[in-house]
Amino acid sequence: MKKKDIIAKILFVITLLAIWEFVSKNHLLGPRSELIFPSLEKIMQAFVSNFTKGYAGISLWTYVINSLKLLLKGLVIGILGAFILSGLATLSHTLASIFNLLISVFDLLPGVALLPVIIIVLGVNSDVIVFLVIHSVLWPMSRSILDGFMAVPKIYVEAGNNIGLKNLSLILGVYFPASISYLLSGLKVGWARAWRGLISAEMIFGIASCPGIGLYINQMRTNMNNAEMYATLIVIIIIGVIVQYGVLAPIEKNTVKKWGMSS
Amino acid sequence: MKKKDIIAKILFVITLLAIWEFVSKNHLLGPRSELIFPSLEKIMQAFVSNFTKGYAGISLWTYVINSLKLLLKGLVIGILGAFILSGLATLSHTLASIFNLLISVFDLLPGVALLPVIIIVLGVNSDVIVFLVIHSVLWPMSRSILDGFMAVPKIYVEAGNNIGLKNLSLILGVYFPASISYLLSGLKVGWARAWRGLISAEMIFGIASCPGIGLYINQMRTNMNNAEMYATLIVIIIIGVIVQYGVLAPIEKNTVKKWGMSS
Amino acid sequence: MSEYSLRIESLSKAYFNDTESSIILKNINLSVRKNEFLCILGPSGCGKTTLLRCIAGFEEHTGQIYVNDSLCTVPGMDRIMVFQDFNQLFPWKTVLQNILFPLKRKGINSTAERKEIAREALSKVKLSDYESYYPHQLSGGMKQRVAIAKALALKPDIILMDEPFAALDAMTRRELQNEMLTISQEESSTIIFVTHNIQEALILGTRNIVLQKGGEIILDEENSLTKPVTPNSEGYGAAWQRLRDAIYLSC
Amino acid sequence: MSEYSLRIESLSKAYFNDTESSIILKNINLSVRKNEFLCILGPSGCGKTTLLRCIAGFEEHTGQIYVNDSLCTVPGMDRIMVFQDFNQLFPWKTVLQNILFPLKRKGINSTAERKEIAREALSKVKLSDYESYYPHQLSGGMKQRVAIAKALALKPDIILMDEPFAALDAMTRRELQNEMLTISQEESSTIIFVTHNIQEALILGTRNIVLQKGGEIILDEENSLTKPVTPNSEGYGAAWQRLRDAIYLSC
Amino acid sequence: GKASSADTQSSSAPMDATLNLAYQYGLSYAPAVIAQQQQYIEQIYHEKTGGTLTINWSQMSSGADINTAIASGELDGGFMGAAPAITGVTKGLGYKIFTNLSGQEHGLMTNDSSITSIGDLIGSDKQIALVNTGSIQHILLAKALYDNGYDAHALDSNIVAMKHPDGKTALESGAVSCHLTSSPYIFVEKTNPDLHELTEVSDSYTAANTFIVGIASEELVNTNPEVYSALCEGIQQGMDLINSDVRTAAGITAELDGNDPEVEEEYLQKGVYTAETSRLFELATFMYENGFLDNDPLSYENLVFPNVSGN
Ligand SMILES: Nc1ncnc2c1ncn2[C@@H]1O[C@H](COP(=O)(O)OP(=O)(O)OP(=O)(O)O)[C@@H](O)[C@H]1O
Ligand SMILES: Nc1ncnc2c1ncn2[C@@H]1O[C@H](COP(=O)(O)OP(=O)(O)OP(=O)(O)O)[C@@H](O)[C@H]1O
Ligand SMILES: [Mg+2]
Ligand SMILES: [Mg+2]
Repeated sequence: MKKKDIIAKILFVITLLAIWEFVSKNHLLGPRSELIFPSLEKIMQAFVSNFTKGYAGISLWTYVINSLKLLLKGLVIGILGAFILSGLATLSHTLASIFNLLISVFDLLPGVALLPVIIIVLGVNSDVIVFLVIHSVLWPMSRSILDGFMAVPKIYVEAGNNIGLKNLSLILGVYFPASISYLLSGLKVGWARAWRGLISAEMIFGIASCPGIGLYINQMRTNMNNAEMYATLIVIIIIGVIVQYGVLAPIEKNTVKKWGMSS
Repeated sequence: MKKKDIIAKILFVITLLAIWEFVSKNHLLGPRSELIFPSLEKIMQAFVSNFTKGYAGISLWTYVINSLKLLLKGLVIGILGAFILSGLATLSHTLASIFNLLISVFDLLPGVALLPVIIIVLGVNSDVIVFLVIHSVLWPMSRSILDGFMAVPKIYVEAGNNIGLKNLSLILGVYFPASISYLLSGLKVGWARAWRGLISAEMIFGIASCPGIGLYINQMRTNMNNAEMYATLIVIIIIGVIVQYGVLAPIEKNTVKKWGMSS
Repeated sequence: MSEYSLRIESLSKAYFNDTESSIILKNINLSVRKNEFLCILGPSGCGKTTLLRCIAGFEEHTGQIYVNDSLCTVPGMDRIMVFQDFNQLFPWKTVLQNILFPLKRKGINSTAERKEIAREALSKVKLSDYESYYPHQLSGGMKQRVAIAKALALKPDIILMDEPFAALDAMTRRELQNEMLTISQEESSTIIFVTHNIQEALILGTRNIVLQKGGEIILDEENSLTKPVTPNSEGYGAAWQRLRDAIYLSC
Repeated sequence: MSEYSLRIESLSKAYFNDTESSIILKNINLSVRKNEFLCILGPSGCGKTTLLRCIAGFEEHTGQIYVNDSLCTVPGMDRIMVFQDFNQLFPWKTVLQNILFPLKRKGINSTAERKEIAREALSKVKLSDYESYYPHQLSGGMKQRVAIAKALALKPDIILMDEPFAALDAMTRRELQNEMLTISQEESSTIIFVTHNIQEALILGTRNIVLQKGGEIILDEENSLTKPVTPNSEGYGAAWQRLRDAIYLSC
Repeated sequence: GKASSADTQSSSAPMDATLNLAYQYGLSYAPAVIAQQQQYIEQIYHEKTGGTLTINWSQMSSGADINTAIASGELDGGFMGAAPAITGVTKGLGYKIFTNLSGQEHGLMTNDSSITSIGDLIGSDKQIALVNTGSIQHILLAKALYDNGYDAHALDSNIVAMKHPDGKTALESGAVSCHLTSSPYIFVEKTNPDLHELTEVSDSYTAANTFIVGIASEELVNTNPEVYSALCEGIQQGMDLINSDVRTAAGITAELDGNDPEVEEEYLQKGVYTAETSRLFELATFMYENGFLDNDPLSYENLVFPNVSGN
């Protein structure tokens, strides 16, 4: 069963790549389409050159490391913030309804429109990017947690109350584990949000002394180095897949699956 | 109880506004901070002038309408797509695992990096914006639906199987209503994603024949009309609040709340 | 067609955990005749629910299960299950809708007809006043009664009932027992009925089996008491004692 | 301190739906002495669970509930509830952890001591072999037994039990009945016990009440049968008949 | 689907054509905006051929997006900074420059009174805000460094990339020390008494030099010379209006740029709007030699269509 799935996944990826290569090799989308659909070979070469040559004499590694640091910082703060706010929301109906309003409003605001305010408050440094990552993660993550907490079956909350759980102990002892499948779902969304938030933040706001992957992509875009840009996306994908199958899936297996809370 | 919540929300909003005004009036963030923190009065004037004067002789109304059209189009396609894909995923374990991979990968890709491919396939027109909105909505929405489907208590699926529900009828008859609180949560996230996706898409890509709210914000930013920009954000917020409390909350009340599936 | 509505051949079922596997049902062979009322007794955790779930088609297993002589691997409307769990009703449907919906699935296209059938079933379980309630507004016993009404309304070939009356008071229980007796006499349904109540088994069953821990059938006997059975029926005491001894032995 | 561990004064409870309100409990007055074993009987849907939930502190209501003379409005560890629902165990904890966790909350700080208490309770409900199982791997009756073990291990002032033995086979039920009798004799716990089984009420209760549909207490009598009670005990038949009549009347 | 690019094959109205163009934000694009608003190109085309020309204008926020759209054949031309245009031509995207559009003032402003020349910045941790690494502003910084005898990349690690308005905010709030910006932000910043200019940048490349150019695909030039010449002439007409009647021109663009007409007029007068390029090839060569460009531009003729004059 599991082996079948892995084979299916590999076949699927190969099919996608084959389609790409077919479009590229046959110039299906216009005579100059190899600029936009470079062949897989070119992308692989670009992949290597990203790491050996890099941009401005700096290997892509450095960009990736810089970005991952900011990403993690934003992600952790965003997740913790979401937990704290959602936790507070369980304490009172009024807090919950204010918090709901807060999410509904702030989640709509494009980060770029907040930039002037952020720059004035935080100055010009990597905190701005961290802030924008937090802004991308905090609201959808809070939404998942809050909705997860709301959907916790009443009987678990009552069983918790019954053995004296209140406030923090109730959140940690009941709300948290009982809504774990929401939390994991939120974590997956939050993780993707963080990446996209990071890259767009680094695109509108690049610090040359701490250059990130978004700046790199922007650079490759500016220079029309599409092969290098796709190769950079592949790096993002690889990191994403590692996190998905190396971190999130095992967590899932050891919680929701093990506890019979998910099929 | 409900009245108390409304009062609390209003007080909360007034507090936020008062802080803004205080910072603005007292130049707390530097002598020129009134450019970044225009007074509420200025923002209200800008709000009015957005609709009366507008930009390029066109009232903000037109921009909003144009954007809403694209937004709805992207949102509807994104949501339907998410349902179809998640529905397919319930049919087989292999499909589900492929689809999971797909989401994990595509949700990480910044829309701007896909632009070359999108432009070559769709051309330079408003479809590109719709596509970017779909790209913002589809993956997180699919994630919510898929995880919601996975978390449907086994007994409902079995009870459904027992009365002959299969495939589509099982999805519509069981998975869909049983995971409604996930779906609503996903809808809220998707709605916010769609807005932010739309605005950033319109910022990188404005169609003169169909100018949208993102173009408007970009223009106000470029022209350093911060009061007008904030006033535009207020329009977005108002639309968001109307949808949240006029559409999503009633749905919630008539489903999860009514059915005792949420506290 | 054979005389059996259900034939189970060398059915075994094990659950696999990380490290160990536990065998729940071991080589069960059981043939149930049409219109038979089979009661299953046995200690808590011996596998009664698991057996019902295998028959209903919810569990993977080894061995074969034939319903009306055709091999059965997936769930179907010919075998309607009343689960042991209180939360088997769809929370998004009212009491009435919970019964109407399967009737529609069954192919009864006239709304009026469906409503009539559903209301009749509800009145049998004495819940006519609650048809517009949602499941979360019902008591435990009321939820079970709705599930029973649903099964009765559907008139399947085989009704699988997992301790359906456990949460009911003596009077309601008695009334529903009578209802079941009527159905088993008037309709052609085969009924497989799990209960912990020996008296109930004797009153209802035309055949009683006792499952033992480890998953084997330790006793399988026709119930020869003439209906209606009361504690004063001839042979009641002896039959009661046989079942009780088998259960005690099986733990 | 008074002699009552529980005093309920003019308790009423109604549920409000969109349009109508339904009154479930109507002006209940009830005082339960320390160490009393109070059995509550009544037809399905009459409000037994609701009454227990009010005592446990889960429901808003009018009227006052005093536990050991102090007004009680929120849940607390002095009143441990065994719910009617099978899904009351935390699915993210094993059987053993489900019992250990509340013990820790109760303030028993030694891990060894907690384990000893929990294992003893598990052996009383005959689930020693299942301590590392997760709830979803248990049968219905086994889940209920874990919940019972949890309540017993905690030794609260008041144990609220909502049809705890409904899903158990005759033998296990008998054993746990004996266990409850021992506890009520040896410990100082007050036990409030909902059951549909008249015999069980007579065997266990020191006092039995019958709740009628509409939420009033229709019968409230001391159980004067000498323990251990068997169907052959003096006065058994009369007491049985009184309870049965009250229940039949109350529907 | 694809917009039919300069499609004249249509049988019913042989002279009807479509043109897809893109431009960016700001008054550097004034001639194109005027041509758009006044429909110069359409009119000229109609006068010459009697056919109808339909132009689809898009407003994009970076030259990179315009490059992409041209490479995929979805745009026939557009207007962008000289730097991305040079990149595009040398990358072989299939277009060349068909006109110079404007030259604008650039300047490096600082809020730090201890700094008097760009040399003071080298080796410090003072931050310089500019639009993007690899942008024309970055290249101008490098060029100013180079012209003053420093390493062209000496200040690369001091750069923080952000849009002009954000850079202005950052500079005025003290979040960065310097801002290298262009019109009209440079005009506004110059009026701020707390700021002063480091003149090396504006000295090394002035408003007279090529800043924004118009580009057109080779396909357009080859297959549709009438449309191409209407495009050239229409843009020329836009520039002519600014140069001959700046008040009317300002009246057209003021609102689009969010300025009062008087202010707009003043700003327009500070720009140089001419079809002739200036120091374009020098800029390209500098870019190539200092690692801003992968491919050698080779010659001026390689960058522009034959009808373009200048250097
Ligand atoms: N997922 C599982 N993994 C491991 N063991 C399981 C699993 N599900 C059920 N079991 C075991 O199967 C056995 C039989 O369970 P089943 O529910 O069939 O019992 P039952 O006879 O219906 O008991 P009861 O009368 O208490 O309802 C139990 O011992 C239980 O622990
Ligand atoms: N949320 C609710 N809204 C409306 N009515 C409700 C709600 N919850 C419970 N009820 C009603 O309260 C009544 C009593 O329910 P309760 O669960 O207390 O009954 P019970 O005596 O425990 O019955 P059983 O023996 O079947 O468990 C029922 O008629 C039920 O319909
Ligand atoms: Mg069972
Ligand atoms: Mg009850």
